Amino acid sequence: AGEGSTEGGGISGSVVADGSSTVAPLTEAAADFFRDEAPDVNVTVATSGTGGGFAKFCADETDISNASRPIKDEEIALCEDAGIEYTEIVIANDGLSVVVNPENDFAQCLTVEQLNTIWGPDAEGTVTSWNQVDSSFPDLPLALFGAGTDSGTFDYFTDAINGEEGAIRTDYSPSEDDNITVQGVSGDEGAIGFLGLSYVEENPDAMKAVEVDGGAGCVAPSAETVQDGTYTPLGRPLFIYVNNASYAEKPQVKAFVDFYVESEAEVAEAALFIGLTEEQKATAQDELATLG
Amino acid sequence: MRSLQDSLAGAPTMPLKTGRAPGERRAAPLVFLILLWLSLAVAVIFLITLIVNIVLEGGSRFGLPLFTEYPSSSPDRAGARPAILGSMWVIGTTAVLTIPLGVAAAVHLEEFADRKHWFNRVIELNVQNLAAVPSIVYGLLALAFLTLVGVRDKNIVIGGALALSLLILPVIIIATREAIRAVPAEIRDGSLALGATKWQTTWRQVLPASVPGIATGSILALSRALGEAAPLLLLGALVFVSFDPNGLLSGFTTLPIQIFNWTGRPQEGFHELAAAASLLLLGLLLVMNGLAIFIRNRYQKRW
Amino acid sequence: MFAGRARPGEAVIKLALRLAAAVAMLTTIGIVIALLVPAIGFFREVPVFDFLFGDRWAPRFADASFGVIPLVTATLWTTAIALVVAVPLGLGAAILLSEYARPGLRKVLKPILELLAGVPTVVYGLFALQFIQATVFREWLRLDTGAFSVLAAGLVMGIMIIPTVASISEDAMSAVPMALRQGSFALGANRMQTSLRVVFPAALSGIMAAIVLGISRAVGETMIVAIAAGNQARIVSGPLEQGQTMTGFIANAALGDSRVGSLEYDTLYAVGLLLFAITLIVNFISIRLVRRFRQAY
Amino acid sequence: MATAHDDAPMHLQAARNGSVADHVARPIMRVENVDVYYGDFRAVTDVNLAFGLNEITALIGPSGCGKSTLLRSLNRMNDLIEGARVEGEILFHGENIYGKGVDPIEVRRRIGMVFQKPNPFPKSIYDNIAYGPRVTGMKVESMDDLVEESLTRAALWDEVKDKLKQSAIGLSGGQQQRLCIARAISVRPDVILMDEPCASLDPIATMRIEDLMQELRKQYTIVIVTHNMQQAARVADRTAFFTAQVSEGSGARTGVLVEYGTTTQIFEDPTDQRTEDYISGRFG
Amino acid sequence: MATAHDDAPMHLQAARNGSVADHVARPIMRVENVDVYYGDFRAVTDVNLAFGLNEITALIGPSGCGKSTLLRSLNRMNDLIEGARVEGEILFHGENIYGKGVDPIEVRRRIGMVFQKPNPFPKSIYDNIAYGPRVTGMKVESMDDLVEESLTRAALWDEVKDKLKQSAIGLSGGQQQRLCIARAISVRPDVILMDEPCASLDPIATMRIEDLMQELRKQYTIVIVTHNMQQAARVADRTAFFTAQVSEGSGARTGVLVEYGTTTQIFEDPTDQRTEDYISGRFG
Ligand SMILES: Nc1ncnc2c1ncn2[C@@H]1O[C@H](COP(=O)(O)OP(=O)(O)OP(=O)(O)O)[C@@H](O)[C@H]1O
Ligand SMILES: Nc1ncnc2c1ncn2[C@@H]1O[C@H](COP(=O)(O)OP(=O)(O)OP(=O)(O)O)[C@@H](O)[C@H]1O
Ligand SMILES: [Mg+2]
Ligand SMILES: [Mg+2]
Ligand SMILES: O=P([O-])([O-])[O-]
Repeated sequence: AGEGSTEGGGISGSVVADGSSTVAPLTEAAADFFRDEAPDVNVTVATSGTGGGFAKFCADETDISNASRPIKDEEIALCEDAGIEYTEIVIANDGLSVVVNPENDFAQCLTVEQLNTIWGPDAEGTVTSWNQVDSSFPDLPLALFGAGTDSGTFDYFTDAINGEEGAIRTDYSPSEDDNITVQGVSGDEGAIGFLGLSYVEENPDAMKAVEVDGGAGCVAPSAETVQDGTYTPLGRPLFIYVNNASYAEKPQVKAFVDFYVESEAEVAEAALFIGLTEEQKATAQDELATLG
Repeated sequence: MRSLQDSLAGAPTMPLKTGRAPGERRAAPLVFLILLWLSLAVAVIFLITLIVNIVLEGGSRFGLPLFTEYPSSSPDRAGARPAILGSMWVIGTTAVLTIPLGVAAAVHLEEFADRKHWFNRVIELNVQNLAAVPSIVYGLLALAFLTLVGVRDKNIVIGGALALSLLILPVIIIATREAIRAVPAEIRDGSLALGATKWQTTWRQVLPASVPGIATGSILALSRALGEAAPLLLLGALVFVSFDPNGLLSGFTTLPIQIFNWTGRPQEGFHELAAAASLLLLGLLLVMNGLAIFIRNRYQKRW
Repeated sequence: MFAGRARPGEAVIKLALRLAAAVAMLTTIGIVIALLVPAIGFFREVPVFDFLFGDRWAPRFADASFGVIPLVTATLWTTAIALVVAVPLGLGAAILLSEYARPGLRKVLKPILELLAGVPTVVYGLFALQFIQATVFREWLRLDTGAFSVLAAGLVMGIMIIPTVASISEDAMSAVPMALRQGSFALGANRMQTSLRVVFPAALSGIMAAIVLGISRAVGETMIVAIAAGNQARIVSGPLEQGQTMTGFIANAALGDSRVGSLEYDTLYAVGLLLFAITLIVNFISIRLVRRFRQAY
Repeated sequence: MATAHDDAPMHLQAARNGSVADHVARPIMRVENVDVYYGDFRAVTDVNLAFGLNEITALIGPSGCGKSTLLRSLNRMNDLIEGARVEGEILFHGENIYGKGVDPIEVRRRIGMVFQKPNPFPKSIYDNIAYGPRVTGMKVESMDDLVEESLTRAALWDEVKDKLKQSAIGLSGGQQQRLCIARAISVRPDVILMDEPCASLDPIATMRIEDLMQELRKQYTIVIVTHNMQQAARVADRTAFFTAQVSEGSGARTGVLVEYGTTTQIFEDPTDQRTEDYISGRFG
Repeated sequence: MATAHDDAPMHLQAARNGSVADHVARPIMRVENVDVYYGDFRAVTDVNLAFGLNEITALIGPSGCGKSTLLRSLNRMNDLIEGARVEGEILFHGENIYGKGVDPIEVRRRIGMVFQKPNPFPKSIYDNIAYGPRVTGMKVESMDDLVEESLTRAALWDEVKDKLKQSAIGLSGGQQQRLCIARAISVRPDVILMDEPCASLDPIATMRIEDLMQELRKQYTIVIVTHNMQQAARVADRTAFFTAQVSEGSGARTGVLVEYGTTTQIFEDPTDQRTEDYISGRFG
């Protein structure tokens, strides 16, 4: 066993990954690059959402589970019941961005309280206009878009903004497909939505990210602010969970995961994410070494 | 009544050159005809707009890499190779599963079934009903079935083919029945009167004569299956596949799903790729429809 | 003298054919069971009444509720809009093809029309979202509408089902005996009068069947509405609003993943069952109509 | 009349020169040198005929000799068949119905038609009759009266007067055919063309239609195609016998008018051998 | 023969009791008290007939009187029509073809059929002829010889011998019909049933088929349905005249055998008024 990319040559077999649609582009990029190393390994990356991914992962249906939030207690229990042992690896960083329509020139920076006003379960049916968020804002109807309920993004956002996972007003447009959120936000002047930073960077004309005030002033999402931890509370790590048994017994899984961690920087760049800090990368490699 | 005299005078009481002012009665039919052409024109203009739109967006991406490259996180090096192969695998499997089954069912209903028997009446009603069942319901059915038989990864070629086969089976049965029905009774009578059995008549006379109709119907049904996304979505076919599918149990994705996937990406380059793949899919459908029309016109006998 | 020869092969073949036909029945039974079992699980948790008549659809939120009315209203809107497009245009095309076009022209026009039904629905969906809604409605017409609308989805769906309506109506009209047209022409009627007053009424039940089949197509169409109608399950009160249809919900839910046996999974099937029931009813009406038109002359 | 160097039989010569046609006392329609084509195929050639006012003229001949084709060209019903084309002139009251500016719709109104198979519209009896006047925009004082008059003339009124609102499809075959005749009458044509109007009827219904024709001829000119020679003998004033001639070169079969004369002459004293063969049942 | 309390005409009585049928010298088939039903509808009732070996029997009568229905029941082609049912007995060489254990496939091989419209298979001329022997599993020494023999008997060999591999669809109507006769012969039947075999042919082709029938009758027994009385008069040894009887109660029309006898007797000296009316062209 080694981590050398050259050893991939003779390996074959399949690697099955599922889970977060946010993380999927990372794993896909890794699979893409890995094909040059081990053309006979078949990597599939499905996108059931973080929660859906864990459900399959704990049913031993997948080798790797992509996650945009840490595994939950009930999911841990599920895996334990099934006798699945796993290892959590932070694979990249993301800034969960709050976006508005490009025409919107008033909401430059929103505090966590203001976001809670907009998105909290109590807002359902009552908070319908921007001026209810801040009286200086115009009387423009709110149109809300965001991640679907199966996603880690949803869990993470609701937890960070509304204080409880899954607690959110229901009269917004949830979608598992983030591009639909892009379409929605770009198509409505009063729109607000939340999604991964990559979408913001790729669609500068369609929407713009607002700065978030988590108590320490307004911070815009970017590689630096995420990596240095100032973009709170919406800066977040992204994970992959590796099935220990798969890693030990399937050489192609081991080769793939090793390759993935090794080339995280290129992978993150290709997938438009923020790479790991030195520290994070070292931790990841240590984790693998213990599995080795 | 006109008098005899008038008639004898050799001149019609009213000229045949319309006795009415021009335009008085001509306007309505003309407007009507224009409206008719307009309804067709709207549809055709729509189709053209759609195609032009796709060509404008994806035309530049329509090239060899689309066919040879694997999906990638970078739109510049991405292609639809696994999706194209996946579509071929799934549609091929669907064809192998459905055509013999559909033709056999149609032959039973058309040539052998006692139409008064409840069993056959129920089947007939069923076939008609199934043809109108939404495709997504077939996805639900396939999902439930695969779960029941304990398949873990539902996104396999045979699973997709199962969903699509059930979806187009009624279409093929109906098309085949029509083709069989178009074979004149005289041919059957001629064969039977010679002492041929019913099956001999079916196999040697009726089926050969209805091959063009069956082929036409099957191609059209398969082209429908080729464009379907919804049922496969339910089986989890929205995946990143970076290898060539290589068997019935292999994972796969298909062109429509790949298109759907790409349009969900943030990068504009993927949207262009999606348009290019749409172009490819449209081209394939055009070829299949063209083939069906060719067969229909060339081989279908006018009895 | 006429003693029969044993033909065991034929008996086997006949049995095989019969079994093949039975697959159709098995499929229906399969659908019913596949939908019913999870749906029963669903209705154990959610009363049927709350499902059918509740006006808030939020199945996967912390504060869940399962009133299907919002999905139904969106489905009704998209279907109605599709029909408003497809019925006049489809019938116009059908009359043109069956009553006016010479065989040569027909041979060209019909396949072109049929192409509309062959365009993949994903492609239609994107066209509805990116061109019809974004460019035409918002940019050109400056309509007061968001990123999605039931109008854009319904419109495109209408175009998609034109061939369905046109082709079956045309069959019905072509089946009207030539003799009736000749009778009309011989009385000095023109083509419009003959088409509208003789052929159309004579083919009416077939035309109705075509429309009804169009309805079931529209109700069951998935990708167009999933992409272009919107994803927010709310009661739709105008064509420019967005809304999630029944099929849109199923497709969207399928993008995520639900564990077998979970309420989320069962919800999928409960909506599927409702969808199936609606198309089944609509379809029975259509079959009835077709049967009547077969007996007409 | 026949020129010496022409070896065609006498009567054909005569027909060609229109002389037999001239014998028709008061011609309301004249067919002059008419050829009818379907695309390249010449179905009928060189027909010269005249139809006398208030006479019944029968067209007889074996199957495929072009009787229906010729009949349909008399009121431009052939226009509706793709590729069908008429050469020569068909004069109605002296005016060529294929002339420039002639409205075929008006031609058909003036020259009605009844078909082999009764073809009532799937509407009520009343609406079947009212249809023609309505679509042609006829100025009618009372539609009810017109319907009654037409049905009475077609000898159907008594049978249907109590069920005018019922569907015409429910009538018997013979009644349906009389309804079609009533329908043809309703737009006040001068001529009624009938293409084997009794072919699908039973003997009793046939008899009624034949009686009706005798009645109608007092006001209308009737041209009837029939396969049934006895029928021609019973009802027609004049009879034209057609047959199909096989061209030696191409083997194409073209309908020609063999002989035209009073019915008595044609049946009792045919001049042409082919007519005699046909009449005596030697073929057909 | 007629019982005193029965008021049916004499000859019908006779037929009913089978006595006329008995006059047929060497009957190969006998129809005894046959009724044919389509579901509840009785299309033909109470027919008694016999067909003589190597004779031609013509069935004539107006349209719808059940001639085709009866003919199809003679070789169980009616079995194929849903709801069709035969009551009574049809004996072939004394054996009831509707008897238990009888294989209808074998019946049809022994009693061949030629239809109104020529119906060659869309195959080559050769394959059209070879089809029957192949499907019936006939032991054939040389298929080529059998094809030649069948075509020769049907008087078609000379015309097609150079194009046996060409599609039969390309033949003319008359040739197609002779091909169908050759096809019927190929499986060596005893009886050939013909349902208006010349109805769609021209006079010359008709004549050829009639000549052919005279030829064939040396080896086969022929039953022919025809609308053309002259044809019956020309070719048939015996003629059976049918008509449709309208039942007073229900108004249903049922075919009955009116009269059966030698062709000369039927045409020259019919005993029944209805036969006479029909023969003399008073209806039909
Ligand atoms: N619509 C058509 N297109 C091409 N050819 C036609 C058409 N109608 C008739 N013909 C041909 O024209 C010829 C004359 O046909 P027509 O129907 O006038 O004969 P007919 O004397 O009325 O025969 P029948 O007694 O069988 O009605 C035939 O050879 C026929 O095949
Ligand atoms: N398949 C059938 N189903 C029901 N009724 C039928 C069927 N075939 C014929 N008939 C009816 O049976 C009666 C006799 O029909 P048949 O065809 O035997 O008459 P035909 O004497 O051969 O007439 P034609 O001279 O017109 O051929 C008719 O009333 C007809 O409507
Ligand atoms: Mg005719
Ligand atoms: Mg018959
Ligand atoms: O797809 P998610 O990363 O939002 O779970």
